[in-house]
Amino acid sequence: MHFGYTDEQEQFRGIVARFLRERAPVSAVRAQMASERGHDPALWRGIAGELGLTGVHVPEHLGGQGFGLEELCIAQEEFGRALTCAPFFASTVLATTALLEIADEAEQEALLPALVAGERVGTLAWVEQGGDWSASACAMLATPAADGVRLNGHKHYVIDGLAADRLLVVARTPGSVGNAGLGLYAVEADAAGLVRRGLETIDTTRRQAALVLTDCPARRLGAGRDFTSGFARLMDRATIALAAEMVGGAHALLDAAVDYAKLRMQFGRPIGAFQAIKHKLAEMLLEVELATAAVRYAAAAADANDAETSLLASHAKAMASDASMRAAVEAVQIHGGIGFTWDNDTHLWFKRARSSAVLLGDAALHRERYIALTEAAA
Amino acid sequence: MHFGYTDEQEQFRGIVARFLRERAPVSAVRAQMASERGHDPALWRGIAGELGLTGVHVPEHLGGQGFGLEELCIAQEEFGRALTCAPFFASTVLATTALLEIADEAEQEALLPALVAGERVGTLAWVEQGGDWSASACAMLATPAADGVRLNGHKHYVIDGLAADRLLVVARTPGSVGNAGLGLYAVEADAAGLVRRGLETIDTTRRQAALVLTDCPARRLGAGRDFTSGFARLMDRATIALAAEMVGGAHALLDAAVDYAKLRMQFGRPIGAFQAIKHKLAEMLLEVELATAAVRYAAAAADANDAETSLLASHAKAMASDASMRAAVEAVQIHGGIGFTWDNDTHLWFKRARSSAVLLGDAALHRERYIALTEAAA
Amino acid sequence: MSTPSITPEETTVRAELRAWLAAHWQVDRSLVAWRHLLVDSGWGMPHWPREWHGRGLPVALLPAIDAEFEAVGAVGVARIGIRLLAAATLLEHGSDDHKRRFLRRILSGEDTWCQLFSEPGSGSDLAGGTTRAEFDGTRWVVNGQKLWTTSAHHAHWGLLLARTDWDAPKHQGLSFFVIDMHQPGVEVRPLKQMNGYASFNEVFFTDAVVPANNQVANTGDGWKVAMTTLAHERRNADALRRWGHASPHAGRIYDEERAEIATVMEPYRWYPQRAGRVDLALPRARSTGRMADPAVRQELAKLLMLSRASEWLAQRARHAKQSGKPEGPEGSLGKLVASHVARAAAEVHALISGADAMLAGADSPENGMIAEILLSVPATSIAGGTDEIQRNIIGERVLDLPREPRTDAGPFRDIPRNPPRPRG
Amino acid sequence: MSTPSITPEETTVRAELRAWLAAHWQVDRSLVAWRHLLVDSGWGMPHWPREWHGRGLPVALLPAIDAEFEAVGAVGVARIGIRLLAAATLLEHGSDDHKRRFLRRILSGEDTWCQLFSEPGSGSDLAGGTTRAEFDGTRWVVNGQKLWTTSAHHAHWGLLLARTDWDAPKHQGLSFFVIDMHQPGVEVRPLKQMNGYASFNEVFFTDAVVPANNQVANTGDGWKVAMTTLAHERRNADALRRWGHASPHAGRIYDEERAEIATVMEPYRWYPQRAGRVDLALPRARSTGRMADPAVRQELAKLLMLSRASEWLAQRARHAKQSGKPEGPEGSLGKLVASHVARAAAEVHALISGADAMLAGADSPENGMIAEILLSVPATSIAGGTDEIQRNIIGERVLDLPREPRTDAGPFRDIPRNPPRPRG
Repeated sequence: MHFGYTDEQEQFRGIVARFLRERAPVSAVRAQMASERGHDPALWRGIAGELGLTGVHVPEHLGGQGFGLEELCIAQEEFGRALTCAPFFASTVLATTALLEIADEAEQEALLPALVAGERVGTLAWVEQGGDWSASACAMLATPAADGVRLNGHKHYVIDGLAADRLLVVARTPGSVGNAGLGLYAVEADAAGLVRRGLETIDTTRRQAALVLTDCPARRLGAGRDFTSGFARLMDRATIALAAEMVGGAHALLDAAVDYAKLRMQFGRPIGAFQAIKHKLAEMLLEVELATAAVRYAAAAADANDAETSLLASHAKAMASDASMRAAVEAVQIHGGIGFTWDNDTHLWFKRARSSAVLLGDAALHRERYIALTEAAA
Repeated sequence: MHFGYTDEQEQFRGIVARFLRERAPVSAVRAQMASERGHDPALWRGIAGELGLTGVHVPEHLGGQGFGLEELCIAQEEFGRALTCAPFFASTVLATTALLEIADEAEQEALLPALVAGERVGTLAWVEQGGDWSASACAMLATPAADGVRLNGHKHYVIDGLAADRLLVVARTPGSVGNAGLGLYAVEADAAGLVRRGLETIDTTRRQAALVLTDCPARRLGAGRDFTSGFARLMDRATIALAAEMVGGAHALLDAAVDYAKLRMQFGRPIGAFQAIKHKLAEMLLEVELATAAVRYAAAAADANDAETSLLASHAKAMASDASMRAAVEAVQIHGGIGFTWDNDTHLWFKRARSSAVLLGDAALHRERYIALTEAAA
Repeated sequence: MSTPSITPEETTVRAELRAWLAAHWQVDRSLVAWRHLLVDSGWGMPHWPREWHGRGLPVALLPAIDAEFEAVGAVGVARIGIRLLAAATLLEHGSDDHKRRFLRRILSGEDTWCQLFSEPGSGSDLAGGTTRAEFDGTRWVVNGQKLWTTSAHHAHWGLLLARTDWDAPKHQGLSFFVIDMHQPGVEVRPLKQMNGYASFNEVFFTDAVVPANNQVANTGDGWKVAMTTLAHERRNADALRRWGHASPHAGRIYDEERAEIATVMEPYRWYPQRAGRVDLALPRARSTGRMADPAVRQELAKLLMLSRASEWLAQRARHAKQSGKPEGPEGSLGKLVASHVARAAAEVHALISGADAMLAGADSPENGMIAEILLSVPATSIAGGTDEIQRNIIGERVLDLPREPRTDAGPFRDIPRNPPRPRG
Repeated sequence: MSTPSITPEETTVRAELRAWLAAHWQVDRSLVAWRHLLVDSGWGMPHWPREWHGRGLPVALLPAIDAEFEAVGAVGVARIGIRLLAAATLLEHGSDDHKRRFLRRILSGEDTWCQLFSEPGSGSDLAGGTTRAEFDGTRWVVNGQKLWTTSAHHAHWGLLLARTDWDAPKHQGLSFFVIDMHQPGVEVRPLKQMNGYASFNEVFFTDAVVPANNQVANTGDGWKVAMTTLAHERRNADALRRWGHASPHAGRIYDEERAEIATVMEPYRWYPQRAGRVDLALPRARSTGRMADPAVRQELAKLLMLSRASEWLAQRARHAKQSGKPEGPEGSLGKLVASHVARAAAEVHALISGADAMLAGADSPENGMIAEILLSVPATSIAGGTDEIQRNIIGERVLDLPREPRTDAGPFRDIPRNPPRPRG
């Protein structure tokens, strides 16, 4: 296994980066984060239709491009770098991967094309208030009904939960505990008994919602497959993809800080000529590059179905959380008072970093998981 | 409670500092650390006889000076600063305080004067191999015999265990567990069944020994007092006094690094004119001053029998461990290659810092204890 | 430490004041009218000189005097905001004319002030400002921009540091002015921060005018005067803590004082959050159940220890000062340690809050307080001197380490500097 | 990534070498005699030019050639120690006379070398050396002191950087020499380190002599030549890792090689400990039962993650290089991250060992290994360029940040510098 990019992968990255530079500059980010919907449907159509990113890791027979997590992570790095307001993480990373890893083949054939085409926006609702990221903590009940299943319960921190019109919900059969009885359920956006409420978030470039489901009709997916292992694979891949987005954001913060340090004059010289700033930036670079290496290695491992994938996912997320928060805090610091103003862009990436650092589990959680998996492998 | 020093206390500090500067400069430290005994009896007589430091916190009716832990800590700070090779921590801090806190009054009257006079060197042997610092982990057995008690077991990491001729040993009655059945026992240096072996230590300025006791005659001390609470008070005070010594050492390391940074020229200027060095020293100063404040507050609290004393002891030790290791690591770094040589003095303090950081429990242990005590107080 | 004993002077002064208050203090007076009485009597600023609204009493008597005011619930002169910085600066460097025109209305609360030092191009390098004041023969004409100006939108007067000589070395080309903020050439705009608040302002000067008699000290002495203002800034933070809380009493004068405090304190509303709210960490770790996580316990212990030790450091500094000993390094360390505490607190709050750390407002812990902490904390290590500047100060002034080579000597005109910020 | 296919050239070369080895390789030959054969044949350094003991083959063929040597167990030329630094320097900057005189005996292992660059007064500032070489009309006379000289006590020759012009700027006043270490004016003393080892030496020159024909390149070009030597230092570390292990085979030539390796590797014995021995952390956490402590688990995870990620970073650098892509920032980051790893490893070892971290030697964990880690680790962030210098390099060369103002321009004579170190 190697994890240097091929020329083709670098070309792919270049295409995504150029597209986002042209179509989703920071002015567009600011417009979308203040908008009702939180993202621009035209941009989303471009991401799906022109670039085909919404199907990058989907097999060709399901309408995708047939690439792997490595390519998905390249896209994620660029989305993180550009801080793109789009439901890519919710729909492509979470919902699409969930269908790939958990749903039956027929369900995939039925549900994936609309997501891949960008015609529908999916999301995954598994975590509930309090924020235990494991599926086993799920309390949402799935009760059999005459015409399928009824769901009852709450979901929280649902990424793009208002923008999504294809909801995948994790629920459990009555009386089940732990990993037993868990399943993935499809809920229509207009289903009776579904109440969605937007949550106020510190990162307004990525929306979240709370869901309340009351006797809400739903359809079980992947009844023929093992939910637990599929969900674990999904979470590993989503975690790596999130970490990729985070290191992309960290690179953007670092680049902005370096650029500013070269331009900003104090005491008759650019502040980057002071060791206090220069050495801080050197350490930021090191930390960001280490996290990037961890993310890329994890993505390559996942594509190779390496037995260490779960451990490497925790590795990537823990390092990406620390590196991106460090980059965010220090980028504001290097910008000084200007960096604390609303008009300066640094805070947009700072807020994403702050939020992503805890999304899917914070660094301490993933460090503990890393050691637990190390022990389990011994 | 306040913890700024009075003029009298500052004068006391000045006397101790001047004495050590004159009588125990670093050349003497180097001589003693290479010597058989590990300390200079003439210096010890001076510490005891001329300065009376061996009785600083001992009540006047027991031959001491009747001061408190604050004054003991002033002495400890100066011993740490000078890196004095003397059995002060073993004999005065550990053994003398043990007698004060645990022994009965008659035993104190019998045993303390020789320690206070510096005629005998005491030490406390409580911890056993593996290094659980709590008395409750003690496995040494005390079995009743016709003429007193026989001890059987091992002790480890016994500070100045070879130089001491008054050994205070913690042991338990057969069948007891936890804190029950524990007691303090006096063992003569020439007791039958006592085998002492010097341990090789990274810090050669403070010796340690391992003891093996086989049917070794001993005498129970403090039978009329509660061992558990007395031992807890002893440990709190010893921990604070050790932390005092550590911040003294940290100040010495910081001062040496500052002096060197002013003198050492590279690239046409003193290295202290580079922000990399200047800012590192500023952070070292901050950390050392914070730890010093914590130590002094804890000492004042202990003298006031404040209910928070145990918590504050952990506070002092955790901060002193981190601050002195940081000061040690960075002092070597600032000295560069020279700081890594044997001829440069920095490594002497580095080794003491490294060793003291784990003695009586490392920073992580004391942080956990701090939170546990915070919880218990709630 | 022994408690200082009560001096005969204190007894006399207390008696005199008690009598005066008994004769004059009335709850239903207007706040301004009462304060004019205080100014006339000298009891408002009793340590100020007799010729300038004071009684020339020693500072050591102030606690006793405050106690007498408190005893009857009497309101004092206006003391919060930038006004006492202005008063201190004018007392030290102003002409008699300045003192006559400005001091009384500062104390009465009728005038509010702001400080116009920082600029977009000169933050850490405060002496590198490029706002220019040019003398046209009768008055000074000011052009440029200032930043981080608290309460500029309320202020009647501003303390202005402006460049009057571009050929002098940078510290010597500055002059100091009192500028009327209510004039067409002065535009004040709120400056929104990353935490959503707009506690500061940008101030733009376009041919704004300062009459010649509003210049403080001589041309070229501006930096020296500004240093006086800055030296009082820390005391001002103390004043905010001490006098920034409204009295709970009923009555006209209290109502008016409450309104004044509410206005002045508005920009400082999020300051406790930027300091990290260490006080919330332990209760939240308990109430969320996160206290059971050993990783949380370690980080929480580090935070609590750091925070308490920093208080003790400050106490030691105060104790040394009170004992008349030379202040140790503790004073200079306070600002830097506050940054460490704030950053650590934000990390601990995020660790405790977990997924909830993503949320804000009413959906989030402590009704948005945690989110506010997470988004306000970067201010601590920047505002009032960055951590980097503090480490320089500690290194050079406390540890006496050699200075870096200067790259900003010589005529200001020739020093490389930032281009002007476009006016958006 | 596709595996490169075998080229026809490789097949030819392999066949040729295989035949040559079959004809010449004998286990009972003397090491030196065998190496002279290698030198004569060009198979010892096949990528060197034909005129200098090589065969002018591409570097890409070296793995195949090494494989042929390994297949028959044949010993190669002398490759460890400072000698290949000397060879690379002389190949690039030496005269034909130098190459004639020195290269063969470097490869045969008959001569050993040392590097005389660092001085007590110039560590980070290597170009600030004050060891002087003065030309007396026929030869250079050297006075001064060098430090951190590995294997100086064995060396026949030294690569010497010395100041020959005190009025030139500091980088332009240095010249480069090959000095005979076995002469009365050269005194070598072991330099004991804080970890108890004496792996380096101090070298004192008192009117030591260098014949004119031992000067390398022109007077004043010494810094340029030294840069070539330093550029090969990293490769040298790789050579030590690769060739520093003795063959297990029996036979005269192997015995002689084992003796050579033992001598050369002696100073490097504690290097794994100074790097922190991350490999021991997990097994020790398990065997001590400390794995149950959540605080240990957190710190252990940080360490293992940091260490593995740093390996991946190095792999990425190698991969980029192999793919002919411009090397990214990874290369320059390697040294700095190694320091972080080493420091973190030492802290984790102390955390795991608890009270046992106080002990050393046979009384202590892993028979003294942990103590050695704790006392050797400071070397990592100093030797070969301090962390501070690395951050400067990363900041300036990778991030392209502006340089600091220089305080060491102009004639070397006038630059403030350290006083000479008294000879103890």
